[in-house]
Amino acid sequence: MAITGLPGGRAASVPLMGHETEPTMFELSVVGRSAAQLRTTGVPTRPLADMVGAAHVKREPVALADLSERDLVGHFTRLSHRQFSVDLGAYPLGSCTMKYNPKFCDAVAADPALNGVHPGAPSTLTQGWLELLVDLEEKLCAITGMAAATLQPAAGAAGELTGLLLMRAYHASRGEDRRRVIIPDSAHGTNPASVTLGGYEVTTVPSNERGLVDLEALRGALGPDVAGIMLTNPNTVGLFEEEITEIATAVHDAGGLLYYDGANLNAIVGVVRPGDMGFDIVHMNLHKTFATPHGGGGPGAGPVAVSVRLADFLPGPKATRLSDGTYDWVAPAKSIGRVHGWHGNAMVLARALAYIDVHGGDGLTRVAQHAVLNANWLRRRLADTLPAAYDRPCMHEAVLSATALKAATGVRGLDVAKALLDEGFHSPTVYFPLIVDEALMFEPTETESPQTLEALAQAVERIVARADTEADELHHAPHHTPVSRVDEARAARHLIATEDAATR
Amino acid sequence: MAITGLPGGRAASVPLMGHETEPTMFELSVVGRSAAQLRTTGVPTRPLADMVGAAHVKREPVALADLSERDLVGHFTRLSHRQFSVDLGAYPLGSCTMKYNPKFCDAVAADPALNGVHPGAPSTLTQGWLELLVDLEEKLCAITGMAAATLQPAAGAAGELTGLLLMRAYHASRGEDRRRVIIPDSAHGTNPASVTLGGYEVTTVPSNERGLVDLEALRGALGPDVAGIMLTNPNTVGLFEEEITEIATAVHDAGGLLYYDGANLNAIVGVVRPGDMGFDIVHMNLHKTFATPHGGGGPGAGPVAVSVRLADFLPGPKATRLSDGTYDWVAPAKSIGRVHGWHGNAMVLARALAYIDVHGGDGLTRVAQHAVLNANWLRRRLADTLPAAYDRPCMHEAVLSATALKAATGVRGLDVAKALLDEGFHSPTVYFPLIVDEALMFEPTETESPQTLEALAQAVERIVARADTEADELHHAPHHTPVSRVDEARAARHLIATEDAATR
Amino acid sequence: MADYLPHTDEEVRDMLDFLGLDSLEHLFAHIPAAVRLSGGLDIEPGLSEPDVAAIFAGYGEANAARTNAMTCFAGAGAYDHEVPAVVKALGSRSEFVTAYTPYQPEVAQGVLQAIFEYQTLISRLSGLPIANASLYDGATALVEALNMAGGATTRSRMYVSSGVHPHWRAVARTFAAGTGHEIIEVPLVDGLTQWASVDTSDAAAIVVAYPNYLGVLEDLSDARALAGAASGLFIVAGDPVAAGVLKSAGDWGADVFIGEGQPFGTALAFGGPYLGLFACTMDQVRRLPGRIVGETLDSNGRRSFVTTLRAREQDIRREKATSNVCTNQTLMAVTAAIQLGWLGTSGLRDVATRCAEGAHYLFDAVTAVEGVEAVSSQAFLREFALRLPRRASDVIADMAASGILAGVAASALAPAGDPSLEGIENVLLVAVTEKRTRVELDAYAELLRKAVA
Amino acid sequence: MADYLPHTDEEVRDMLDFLGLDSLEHLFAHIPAAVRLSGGLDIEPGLSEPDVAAIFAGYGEANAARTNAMTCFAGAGAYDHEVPAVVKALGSRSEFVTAYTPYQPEVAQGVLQAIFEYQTLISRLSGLPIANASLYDGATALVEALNMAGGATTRSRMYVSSGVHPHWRAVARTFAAGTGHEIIEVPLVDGLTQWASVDTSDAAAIVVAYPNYLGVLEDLSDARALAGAASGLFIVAGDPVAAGVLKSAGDWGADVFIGEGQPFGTALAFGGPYLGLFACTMDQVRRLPGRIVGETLDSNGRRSFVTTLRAREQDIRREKATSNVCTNQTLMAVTAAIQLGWLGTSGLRDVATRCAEGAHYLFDAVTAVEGVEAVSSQAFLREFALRLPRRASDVIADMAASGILAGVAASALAPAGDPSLEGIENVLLVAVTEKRTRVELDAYAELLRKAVA
Ligand SMILES: Cc1ncc(COP(=O)(O)O)c(C=O)c1O
Ligand SMILES: Cc1ncc(COP(=O)(O)O)c(C=O)c1O
Repeated sequence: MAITGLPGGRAASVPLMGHETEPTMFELSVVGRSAAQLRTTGVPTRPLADMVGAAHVKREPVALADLSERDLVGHFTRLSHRQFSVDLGAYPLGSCTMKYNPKFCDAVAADPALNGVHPGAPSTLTQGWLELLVDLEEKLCAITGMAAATLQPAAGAAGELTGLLLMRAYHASRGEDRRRVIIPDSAHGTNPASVTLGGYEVTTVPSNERGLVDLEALRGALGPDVAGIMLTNPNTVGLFEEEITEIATAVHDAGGLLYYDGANLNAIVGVVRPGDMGFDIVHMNLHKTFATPHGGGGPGAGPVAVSVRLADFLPGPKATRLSDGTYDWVAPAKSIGRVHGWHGNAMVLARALAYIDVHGGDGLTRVAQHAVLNANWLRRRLADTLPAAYDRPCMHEAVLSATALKAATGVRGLDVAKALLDEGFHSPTVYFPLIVDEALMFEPTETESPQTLEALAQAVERIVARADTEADELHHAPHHTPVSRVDEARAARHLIATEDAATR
Repeated sequence: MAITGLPGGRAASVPLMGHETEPTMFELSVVGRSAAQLRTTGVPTRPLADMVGAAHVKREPVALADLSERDLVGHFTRLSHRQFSVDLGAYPLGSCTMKYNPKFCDAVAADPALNGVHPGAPSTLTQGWLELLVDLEEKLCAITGMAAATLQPAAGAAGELTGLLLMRAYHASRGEDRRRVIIPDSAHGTNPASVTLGGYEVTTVPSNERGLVDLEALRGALGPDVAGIMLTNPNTVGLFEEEITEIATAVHDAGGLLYYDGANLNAIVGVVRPGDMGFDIVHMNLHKTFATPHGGGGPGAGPVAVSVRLADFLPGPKATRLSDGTYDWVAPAKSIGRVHGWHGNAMVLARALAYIDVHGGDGLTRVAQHAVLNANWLRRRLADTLPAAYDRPCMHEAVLSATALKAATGVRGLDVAKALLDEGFHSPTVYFPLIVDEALMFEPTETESPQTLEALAQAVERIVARADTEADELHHAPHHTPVSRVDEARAARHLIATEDAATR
Repeated sequence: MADYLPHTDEEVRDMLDFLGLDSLEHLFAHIPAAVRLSGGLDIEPGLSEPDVAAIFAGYGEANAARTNAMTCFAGAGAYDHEVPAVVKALGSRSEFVTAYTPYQPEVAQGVLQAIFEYQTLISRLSGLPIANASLYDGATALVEALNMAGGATTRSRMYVSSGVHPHWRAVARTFAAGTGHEIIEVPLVDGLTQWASVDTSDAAAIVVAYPNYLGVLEDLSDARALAGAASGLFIVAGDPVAAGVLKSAGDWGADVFIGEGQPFGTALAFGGPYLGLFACTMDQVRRLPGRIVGETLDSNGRRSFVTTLRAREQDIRREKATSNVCTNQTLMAVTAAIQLGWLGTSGLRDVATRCAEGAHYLFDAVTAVEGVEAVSSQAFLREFALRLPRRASDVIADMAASGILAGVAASALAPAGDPSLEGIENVLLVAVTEKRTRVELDAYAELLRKAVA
Repeated sequence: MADYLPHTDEEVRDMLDFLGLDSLEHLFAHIPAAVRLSGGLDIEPGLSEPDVAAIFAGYGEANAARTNAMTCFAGAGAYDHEVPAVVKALGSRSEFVTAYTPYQPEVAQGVLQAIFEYQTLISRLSGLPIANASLYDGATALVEALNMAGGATTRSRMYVSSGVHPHWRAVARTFAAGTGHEIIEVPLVDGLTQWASVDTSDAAAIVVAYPNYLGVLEDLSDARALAGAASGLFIVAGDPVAAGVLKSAGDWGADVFIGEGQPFGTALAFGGPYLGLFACTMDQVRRLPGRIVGETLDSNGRRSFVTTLRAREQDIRREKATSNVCTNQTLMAVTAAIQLGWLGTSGLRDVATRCAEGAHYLFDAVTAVEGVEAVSSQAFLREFALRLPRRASDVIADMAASGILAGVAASALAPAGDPSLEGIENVLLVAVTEKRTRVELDAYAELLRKAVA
């Protein structure tokens, strides 16, 4: 009797029943199984080599994983039970805006009348989609205070790079060759990376002791070779750049453009508009502010809105309302070209529009108000436990620091973050922004209740209280999770990125 | 600062993060919250008392649970993580046929063109549904070897009672007043309960040492006051009643009718038909054989098929194909009347038809073959560990007994069942059928792979091997689950069936 | 052909070898050849999922009355309420869908706790202290209630208001053939039950609907008093949405509340699966049919939930059980808990109120139409009955052609007629939910005007 | 108005009190008044979900080309494949949908393991040893591959076959403005890249599509040799479905495989979110863009998964990172793993083969139509280009009126024309998936005959 392979129906890896590891789909595979069912077409069969020529035919078929439908379902359902998510509990991961994403928006996106549309179908047959895109663009412009937008960029970083290419095209159109882009030292890593890919050099300006851009340092860094500055406001330490008007004036006076990294738009939506602050280019992370779910790492969408003087450079073609009320694809006059294979992450765009429509202008303002309320409440609530890096009102996220805790007990921010998992909360962002020592960046978002914030605060208090006597246990936290602390160094040292690289 | 109530965003009850209890929705409730969003209708508002009269208006509104949508999602998603299901792993719960239910059948039932149809709409506007019901009835008749069927009964037990009322109507139509219905001592509890509700007295016949109906005892029990016999074949100990023809002849000769409890149809679908065995009335548990999911306890559907002589008595009205090819509701000539508020559990019926269509006649036969193969393999595989109650080939389930284990070690069948949870498997059915001491009834179903069966067998072996030395630990199993062994006696002694009865 | 069986041919051979068998057919060798099926089932070979999907799309298209094609004013016990995406998403989680009865509470706290919450909600809405974990539907809940009354009183005469839904009464009559109960239907006049027309002193049960199937809200005090006088059970068949704003069954002094829970998150679904609601006084708890979930502790003292008072049930008590129900409608009960959690106190009140506002707006508009009159002059909440100058079924057909499902013809519910309702052929039952807009209501009135002109 | 905010008014007041503030507006008091928005956003007030659903239903209805209304023969990089209910059910589980990047591996093994499995599948299909966790789409994967080539060679000339999808080439040109890469497009003749027409000795990269956007399968040996001669990277943009039956990128000697993963379980979705596939040789692993999941152990020695080689990424390496990608398309990658698990070895082979059979059947039928000719005489798998006697867009419009989306007009992909493709206005790209029946193929041929008659 030769029963080989691993059982696809055993649930010992489901935390409900046990803490064993889940076999990979390849370990569960048994040659000869398949769950696939294809439509009966009546099309005559034909040998492949006759159709494509023997030279193209693969000699040995690639072995994928061969599973019964039951085992497929078991495997991925079990994996889902090994995964934390917003729907399970609070996810105060700073800079990521892990708010509750309405199921309604997912339902909208599941409609085959939207998601069953081929992107290459002519505009005459896809008028609904074009209208949707135009409506979204208009609303995003109203929110940002900008003149026009592209919906193509697939995520925030793609939006950044698009924005930098717009900057480049703008300066080039004026015959100017500018080489540097200024970013604050607190910037998100995508900003400097995008600057490089945009063909610019990064000039970093330091933050002052208040966590804000040092205006004098900025003035010093400006010059005729500066193409622009990338800022996020509130910045990555969760503080509003109060001197934004002065910054804008200084940059504009030097002939530069202001780029707004909209990842933090949730703090100010309906309260302040980037355009009114003097920004020329804005990207938005729809997967943050506009509650399109993060998908375990993506997809997102990173539309870029611009002021009038940059509108002609936007990527294209763009969905456009014609004078007769119909819609068509139109390329802006001096378009930098496409930045996406089709029209952007359309289903994400549809979700975001549904979210905007349900909230309306009034609702969006309340989103920002409650997000900022929650963050400030939590910051103040924890003031004696884990002090904020900067002792002043924050916006939608609170950057706390474990420096003192570490000095006193040896317990690091990372330990606190891991111990929070055992308390039933996702960890905050750790060690970002880089300019704050032992940073723990909490972004509760507006969708968590005061009760949840209080429980989170109590959990932090409990952990900090344990630091004196149970430091070692905290160094090894978490203890209740399906796997305990994971050896990241080993993974990098001894790279196993596929089943075939594993020596099983 | 008065933050009262429990946090809706804390995930300490998700087994992924911890083993705390989940608050109830009432504990999470905060007066003033609501997730509801109703359509804008433009209908003028009006005071309730003006509309219905003050006498009818409730004085104090009922307090339900007031939750934000986020907390609602958190709560029920967490509860789902505290729940085992077929999709997570093998569920060899004997007599329940917990096979993998194709997602396709659920998708079919989600179509608003089926599930958005009002049951009181006239037949002219619901022709698709009527056709579907007629098609299903025909296929169920082909499967059972019967002449006609009703689709109204909402579950197996409802089918049983319907069948008994049919029996009653049949005898009454012949002017006969018969009072007793025979059932074997191994019968499922719903059978005797239904007999009582059908207005009959139960006569129990014993099983012989082979686990089958004792033909002589049966003959002895028969008489002119016997209305019929209820059997399931294979019976509840998983064995085929080999003398079924003799049984049928004896009952028919005595003027009685044979009722087939189709809960075990999965063993014989496409192999043997109840009609060919001589049965007059058959109910089917569509939620078992035809893979409509069990829903945590329901819904099911229990259509009843009958031979020609009973067809006129079926509940009605029935969906019927007219000679012009259209469909209408028609009441059978001597119908016993309705047994359901509308037409039965229609969406369950639709799922079952989809399942039948995908499998086809050939596929259904293979279902039975593989179900029986799996059960026999497991029975044999465990022969030295936990012997079968009857040492002969079984059908789709294997009834094992822990009598010897208990005698030797004190470890009971229940302990083995609970310990299996820690091994990553749902328990088998315990202490049923009642005629087997320390019964453990395994029904692996056809959708589990040999690898899963082998792992299940090894898990049983491990548990039995531990019985000698770790009996106490086994008495307290399970140990890895979110709650440990639950005090059932306390629940009954001190009834708390609602939040309001709890003294919190 | 679809294939959900994992076994490869080789594995099948290996397993058969282990059993010492030559073929799959040999597994059935002990079955007498005479009863074995030869030649297979008379059912066509299996098709792939997409092939079957095409067949089912055909069924769907042939349902002209589907709500995504027609505006629904049909009610009569099944209502077109909003079911939001969030409720569908949670209620369809596979842990809830693909589990069975929580026999192993250690790994079934999810379903058990959800049912406990459901029981609490139904208890509160009914104004009665205990509710079970669900029954099949409202009609069979009535049967269970009658059985409870029979058991409690050891009497057999059940006085049922003719305001109870005709299908429910029909179901009660069907099952009475087995229990020997006598169902006495008490007629309506102007929508009100004529209790004075019968002698109820030997009543096992007095059953009344609130509102009744014509939509009418009766004052239940008299019926309650009669039940008390007879020492029978007072059973109220209530609309659970109405229970959000109207006096509860408990307020009216009911011993038993039954109802149809479909309005709480379950689709119209052509009539099923629905949800039978059942609540009662503590006196009757040992006779409560079906499952009950209770709170208890685990061996570590943690709050846990488990099915309880199992001794009532068929698997233990067999022929002496209070009911034969086993598989129930748990998934719908869980869904109802989710939907009610979504609504909350204010949401349920808003739904009920909006239904009433729409119904009264429409009532005013249609009773102003020449030839159309109200069947009853009494108060109603969200549903009313009209007497038309033509057959109701013809009016429905006419209005359907313009995309409106005008209601349910009373004669369709009681094909043999209803002694309580004269001229039943011309009676139309109209229901309005919170989904109906003023534009739709105006369109309805206008179409009806044309249809009866 | 919709309201997903939990706070009651009282709670808001309490929280403000705790902060010593009078109103929510005071939270923003430190923001200069000059930049604060007065009067709120110029966006209408919020609507309820059902209201918004009605608006979106309107958008949907205005899409005549939706696949549930029209039979799809459009391809050009986006294909109408079967996505079974089981894949949708698993891929939409909220744990996968509502998580973010697995920064805390202890509670993210679900996503991490699924990506690990995805990486393995893409590695096997590409014939290359390592794959990343996804990029935005095929077009941006090309850009990343060019950046990798630029980094690996410190050269800047990219020779790109004109058989690469016109949109992808357009995207490459856009981003080259930043990187300073020079994109040299090498023309096609009869669907084959004319490598001999250029001097590639300074190539950082040689890029070729397999099959190319006209559907043609080129022999890649020459291109591979040229890349070798120049010590540039050989980049193959491959159709991942074709990879189920045709030689893999690795078989052809590629250094990098890129592709569009939409065919693996992702809807047509009007072009996104899709899935950028990326695999390469181990030589390039330190330049691999985006996330990589690796296997490791937890502190108890249990196998675990974690994102690894993080030092390449923007959050650590900042301006020196190999790529700026952060949020990627994980959900689509997880879905692709599920879909490939559903297909299995034989299923993917069957899909590819059936596509080919349908495409060849249709090709034979349509090239028999008077006036219709094939653009290329070369081998193809599942897609081909036709030259029509009329403008392709007009033919599409005509056939759409009969319910068939005939394909994609080549001129729509390259509005400014494609130097490689003369008479582009009349060129139609036609794709056939495993879903298309013979009846549909015959109907297509017949409609095309009428449209060009
Ligand atoms: C401040 C900031 N900027 C930019 C980004 C990049 O956005 P994306 O991940 O969508 O590329 C992020 C994302 O985490 C961010 O937090
Ligand atoms: C043998 C047998 N008969 C009857 C039934 C009753 O069926 P249902 O639960 O659908 O009422 C069952 C259900 O478990 C059963 O196993």
